[in-house]
Amino acid sequence: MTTTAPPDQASKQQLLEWYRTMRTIREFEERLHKEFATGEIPGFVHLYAGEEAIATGVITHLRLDDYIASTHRGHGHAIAKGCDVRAMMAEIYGKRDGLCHGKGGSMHIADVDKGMLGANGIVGGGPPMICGVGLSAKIRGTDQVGVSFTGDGGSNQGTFLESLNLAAVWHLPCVYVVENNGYAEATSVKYHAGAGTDIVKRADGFGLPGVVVDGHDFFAVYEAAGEAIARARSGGGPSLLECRVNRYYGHFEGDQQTYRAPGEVEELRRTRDCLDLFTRQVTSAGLVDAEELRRVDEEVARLIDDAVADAKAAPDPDPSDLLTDVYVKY
Amino acid sequence: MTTTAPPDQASKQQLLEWYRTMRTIREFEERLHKEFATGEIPGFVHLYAGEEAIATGVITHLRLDDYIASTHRGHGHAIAKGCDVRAMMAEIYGKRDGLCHGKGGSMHIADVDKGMLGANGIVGGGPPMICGVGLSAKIRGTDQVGVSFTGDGGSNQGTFLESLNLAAVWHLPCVYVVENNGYAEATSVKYHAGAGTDIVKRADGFGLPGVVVDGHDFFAVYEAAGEAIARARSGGGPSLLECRVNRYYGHFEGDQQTYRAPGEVEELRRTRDCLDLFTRQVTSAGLVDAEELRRVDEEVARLIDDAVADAKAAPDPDPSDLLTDVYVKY
Amino acid sequence: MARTITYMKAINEALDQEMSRDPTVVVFGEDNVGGHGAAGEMDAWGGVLGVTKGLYAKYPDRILDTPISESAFIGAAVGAACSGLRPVAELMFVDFMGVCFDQIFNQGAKLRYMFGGKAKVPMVIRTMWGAGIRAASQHSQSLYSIFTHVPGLKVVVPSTPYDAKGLLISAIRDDDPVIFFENKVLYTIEGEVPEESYTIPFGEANVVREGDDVSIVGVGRVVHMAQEAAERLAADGIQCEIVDLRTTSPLDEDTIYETVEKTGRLVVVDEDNPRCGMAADIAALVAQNRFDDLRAPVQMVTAPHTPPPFTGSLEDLYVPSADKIAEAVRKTTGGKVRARA
Amino acid sequence: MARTITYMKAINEALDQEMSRDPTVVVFGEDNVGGHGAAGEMDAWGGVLGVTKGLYAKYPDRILDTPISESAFIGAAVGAACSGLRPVAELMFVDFMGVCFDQIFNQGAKLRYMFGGKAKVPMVIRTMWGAGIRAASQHSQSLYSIFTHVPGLKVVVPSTPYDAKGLLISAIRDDDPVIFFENKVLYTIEGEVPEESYTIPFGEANVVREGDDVSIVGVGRVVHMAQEAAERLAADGIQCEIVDLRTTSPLDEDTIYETVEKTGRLVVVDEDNPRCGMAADIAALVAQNRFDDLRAPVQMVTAPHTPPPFTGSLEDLYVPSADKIAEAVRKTTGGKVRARA
Ligand SMILES: Cc1ncc(C[n+]2csc(CCOP(=O)(O)OP(=O)(O)O)c2C)c(N)n1
Ligand SMILES: Cc1ncc(C[n+]2csc(CCOP(=O)(O)OP(=O)(O)O)c2C)c(N)n1
Ligand SMILES: [Mg+2]
Ligand SMILES: [Mg+2]
Repeated sequence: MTTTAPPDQASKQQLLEWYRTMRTIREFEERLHKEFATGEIPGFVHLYAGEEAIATGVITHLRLDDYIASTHRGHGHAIAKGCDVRAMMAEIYGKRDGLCHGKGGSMHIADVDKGMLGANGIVGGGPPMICGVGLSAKIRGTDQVGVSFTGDGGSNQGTFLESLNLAAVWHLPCVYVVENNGYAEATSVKYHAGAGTDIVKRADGFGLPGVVVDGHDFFAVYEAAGEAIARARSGGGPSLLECRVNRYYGHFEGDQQTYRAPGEVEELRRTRDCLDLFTRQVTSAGLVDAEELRRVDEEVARLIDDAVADAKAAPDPDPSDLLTDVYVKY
Repeated sequence: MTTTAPPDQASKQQLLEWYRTMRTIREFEERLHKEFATGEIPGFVHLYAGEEAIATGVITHLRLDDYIASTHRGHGHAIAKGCDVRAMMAEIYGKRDGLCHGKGGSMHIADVDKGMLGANGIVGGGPPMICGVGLSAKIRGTDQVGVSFTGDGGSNQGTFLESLNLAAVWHLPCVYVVENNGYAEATSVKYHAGAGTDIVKRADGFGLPGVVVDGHDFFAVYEAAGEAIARARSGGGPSLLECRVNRYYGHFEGDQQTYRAPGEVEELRRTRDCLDLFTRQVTSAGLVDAEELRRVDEEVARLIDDAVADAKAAPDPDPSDLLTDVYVKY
Repeated sequence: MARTITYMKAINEALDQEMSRDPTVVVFGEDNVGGHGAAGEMDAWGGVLGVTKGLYAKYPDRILDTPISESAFIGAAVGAACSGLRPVAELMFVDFMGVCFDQIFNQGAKLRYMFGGKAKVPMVIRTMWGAGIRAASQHSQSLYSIFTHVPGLKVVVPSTPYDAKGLLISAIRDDDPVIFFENKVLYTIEGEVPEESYTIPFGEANVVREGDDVSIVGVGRVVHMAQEAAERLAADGIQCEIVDLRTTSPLDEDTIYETVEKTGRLVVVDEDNPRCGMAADIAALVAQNRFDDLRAPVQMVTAPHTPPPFTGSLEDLYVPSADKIAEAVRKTTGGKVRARA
Repeated sequence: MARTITYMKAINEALDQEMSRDPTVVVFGEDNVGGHGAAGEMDAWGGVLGVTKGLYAKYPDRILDTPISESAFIGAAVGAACSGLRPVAELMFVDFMGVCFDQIFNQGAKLRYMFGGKAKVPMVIRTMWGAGIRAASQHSQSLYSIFTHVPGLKVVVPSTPYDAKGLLISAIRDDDPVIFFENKVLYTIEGEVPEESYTIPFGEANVVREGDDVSIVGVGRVVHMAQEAAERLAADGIQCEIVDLRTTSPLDEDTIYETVEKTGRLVVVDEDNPRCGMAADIAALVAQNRFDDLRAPVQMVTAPHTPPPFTGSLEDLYVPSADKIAEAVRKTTGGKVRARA
């Protein structure tokens, strides 16, 4: 299949940064998959491995003061938005030094100061909040943008559909990204979406422009997201961006995935991997050489090693933390 | 504008029945408008006057064992589905002989035995229930059909949008009628619907066939609804039918309607009245003569007079009724 | 300078004064303006009963109308509150909470805790509650008990024009999510209200009548019924003390305990349904924490375990009344009495 | 013939037996089957934790998977129940009620009353509740207090495999809407369960332990904690009577009053949050209706007024425990005691 070429204006440093972000997400998730198997990680963990090009290609267009609302599968979005990787790991381990002091965990990983309004335990929980972010920018007269991430399954939740309409009615600076990875838990999008796999069609019913891109192709996502976010930032209103992608692991850790064809994932990893594709594109075009990428891989591996080691060593929250931060004042 | 001709196979008796239903609804509503002004009618009352061709043209295709779910503006749907007009009037007056023994009122007028699952105080409350009706027919292997009515404003409620998708996914024998009367309370559909006035566009996003018809033209509604309901009954799945129409009175009784242009309603009554149009069509085609229609008018007027007189004379519910019928058994 | 205005006007004035004081205060809901996209007048409604009327003329950019999409716009209030605004969203009738409760109880109420204190959600949801206008089962509920149950929310239930204005201004300035309950029957009552803006702190009950014999505790409309009952009982020599909680979360437990210590007898009045409701909440706290001060069984006067009925004759039986309150008070004084500890 | 099976298996068996007995029983929810439209196996999940596993092979047409559209499919249960089916819909986690509560509390619960008795809504909503698996704030709540508050709903909270099967069969045969709460921590506990189908009536509490000194009342997981506490206290000579309510609506007030008449001391244990919760509900009823039998202040042991925290060390502090229950029991016996009336 045809892929999108790197933009001419992209500097080598920029290319390496994108690669580093995708690699960091991949390494973070691959490592969590291993660690989860040891039973040391509490709760539900949903891995983003395979979908890195979306979070990276979209969020690279955002500023620190822009906001995103994520899903239960939120590690990738958080890393791309600049959340501290060590604090994220400590949070997933439920430790005091965690990004949320151990009170949120993987499903609520967040850092509002970084513009990350949180992973969400409720499918469809994020899109309405992004309408609020857009409203805030509009009322305060800033050019901030809000980006919501929703899965193919989440696109059946009324909260998501209502948000598309409200964003259109209020002409908000928002982008609704649909990460269509083909499954909602153990159910295929071919079953759960009335119009088949074309989630993008729903945008038209609410007057939003919508496009579909290959979510494995970083530069395709980068280009389409760039247009949508620029449009929103310049007062052009909301739009929908559907990214077709695949997840490498189960719905959550522990999912045996018997609903997938034997070898389905292996095949995808071999033929549709966003990091491989990115590597081929930038090296064959002579923009970066493999050696430089390998150095990034090593740095990222060390970072994740340290993050895991620190997380395991970190102390639990203090018992008194149970009762704090329910209210600002009560 | 072009109008649809009466179907060839329609007998005179049939034409008179349709006329009688529309006239009964009109008379019922016009009379309620007068009586409400006297202060004798409790609660919120939303009148259907002007929209009669929709309820009549759609529901005439239904059997006693088919189901409808209505809206806050439900008198017309109830009358068309065969609810007892006197009991309806008594209900709206809050009397013991009322259709719901005075416990429901205008906003909850219902008769499940007649397949009327109720007006609804919640915008978007009905469509999900109609998915259930369709599921029930499918599981029990009957050819029953469920029809949901929703307003233009209600088409922004997530419950309605989710229902379209669920009906498509389960391939249910359901029809979703959108009564687009241009307003949600005091707000125009031009403002509250992201894609402008084309609610029908939303059907496509969920894989439902959708059509738009002139809701003042009984025969246009009759024809389109006939196709949609026949499709559903024969296993062809769900569809959406948008009817463009106008309401003659305020959102509810008491609404001064200052949001409408001066003379807007008078103009509509003069040029877009469904009863006038129906009369012109059937008389000019020589299918019914004006005299016969006038006789129906008189009979209907008497019926409504009696209904109002009986309702006023009827006793209040017994105080003990306050605590009954919360459960079948508790 | 105080003058006499309605409960509705007091709310409108609070919104007006806070919008003029703070440019980050934004108001939205269904037809809070009215007339958008239509050929007639703008601000045609100013809210379904006119509470927000006139704000559009002064703040055309900061009062917005919404589609009938409560999940989206209540959620928008949460997102806006996290990103620099102080939104005041209107849930027209609290009975509609069922279509948007997730954004209120799982998002707005929990973000701060889940994020380890790293979020602030200064939003207000104004909503209409209560029976009395024959609006039937889906437009007449109380439901504040459900919101009071939810950690992370603050719940305000004013009973007078004075309280409505002061508590709404406090709600808008508060940094936590506040559900502001406006009683539809009280909209038209009048009372003394200062023109200038003022705040009433949360968690401070108002002792609206002092008395030594029996304590009556409640919120909202029933406070007025309690006063009527107290007048009558006074004629029979029974002196009631009436505590208007003003906010159910936070709850002013101290004032409740003080009045029970004083009278030894408690009647809790609540327009909400009885199971897991406010009446039970107060009665239970006293049974646990001031048991030895109680000289008679606690009495609860609430709506029955049924939906609100439509017709007037039944609806009037549904809500508490001065008669029912007086009867409950007499029960506590007639009941077995033991000497004070 | 009884044998030992898990709470999860007991629920699966109840569904299986009712589906085979009654062709109008239909089961649906998200991934109750799993595998639809995919290239791999069908019945790949049988529910997120496998509760409905195996039903698809036996009843392929009567167990359906749904899109993630709770309002639509819970509402579909209401409509189906009004038109000839006995639907058993699954709300995966009760924490998700916020996106579909309207169909439950305004539609399903109220239709019969609003329609003057002319509707019957025989639906069951199965849902998972409770803390204990580090699922954090939006997957660990109890919330049965909110459903108990709603007139028109019946609320079932089984604590054992035996009760789970018998109560679920009763729920499916019941003609009113029933919310069936399945505790996620109890899924794996085992107990004696008859193979043949049987029913357990609603509104009949189970006295799981007899004792003269203190009454402990609760539902669900805390019943097991109460038993552990009672064992320890017995060693110290304090005999506890434990009442498992089984259903919170209808509520077996008689059994609660009988045990309080017998012991004069009450500890109410509740995993739900404290404000307007079940613990308060029971404590208040006793304070009003058995005040003179009480020999000490009622004690309530509940979760705190906070969302459930994620990490294990905090979550373990969040829920009630045998220790907290034992401490509360000691408070009631240590408390000021007056001679029985
Ligand atoms: C309101 C709600 N319903 C159901 C769930 C359970 N659930 C969590 S993730 C998920 C599937 C989501 O699928 P999709 O949106 O495609 O995201 P993906 O997991 O594929 O990234 C479901 C059903 C939930 N968390 N919230
Ligand atoms: C969930 C919910 N939100 C808001 C309302 C208040 N309300 C009642 S009718 C109505 C407007 C409905 O407009 P539309 O759907 O176009 O129906 P119409 O009145 O025009 O027939 C609104 C906002 C409600 N009853 N329920
Ligand atoms: Mg997916
Ligand atoms: Mg309309």
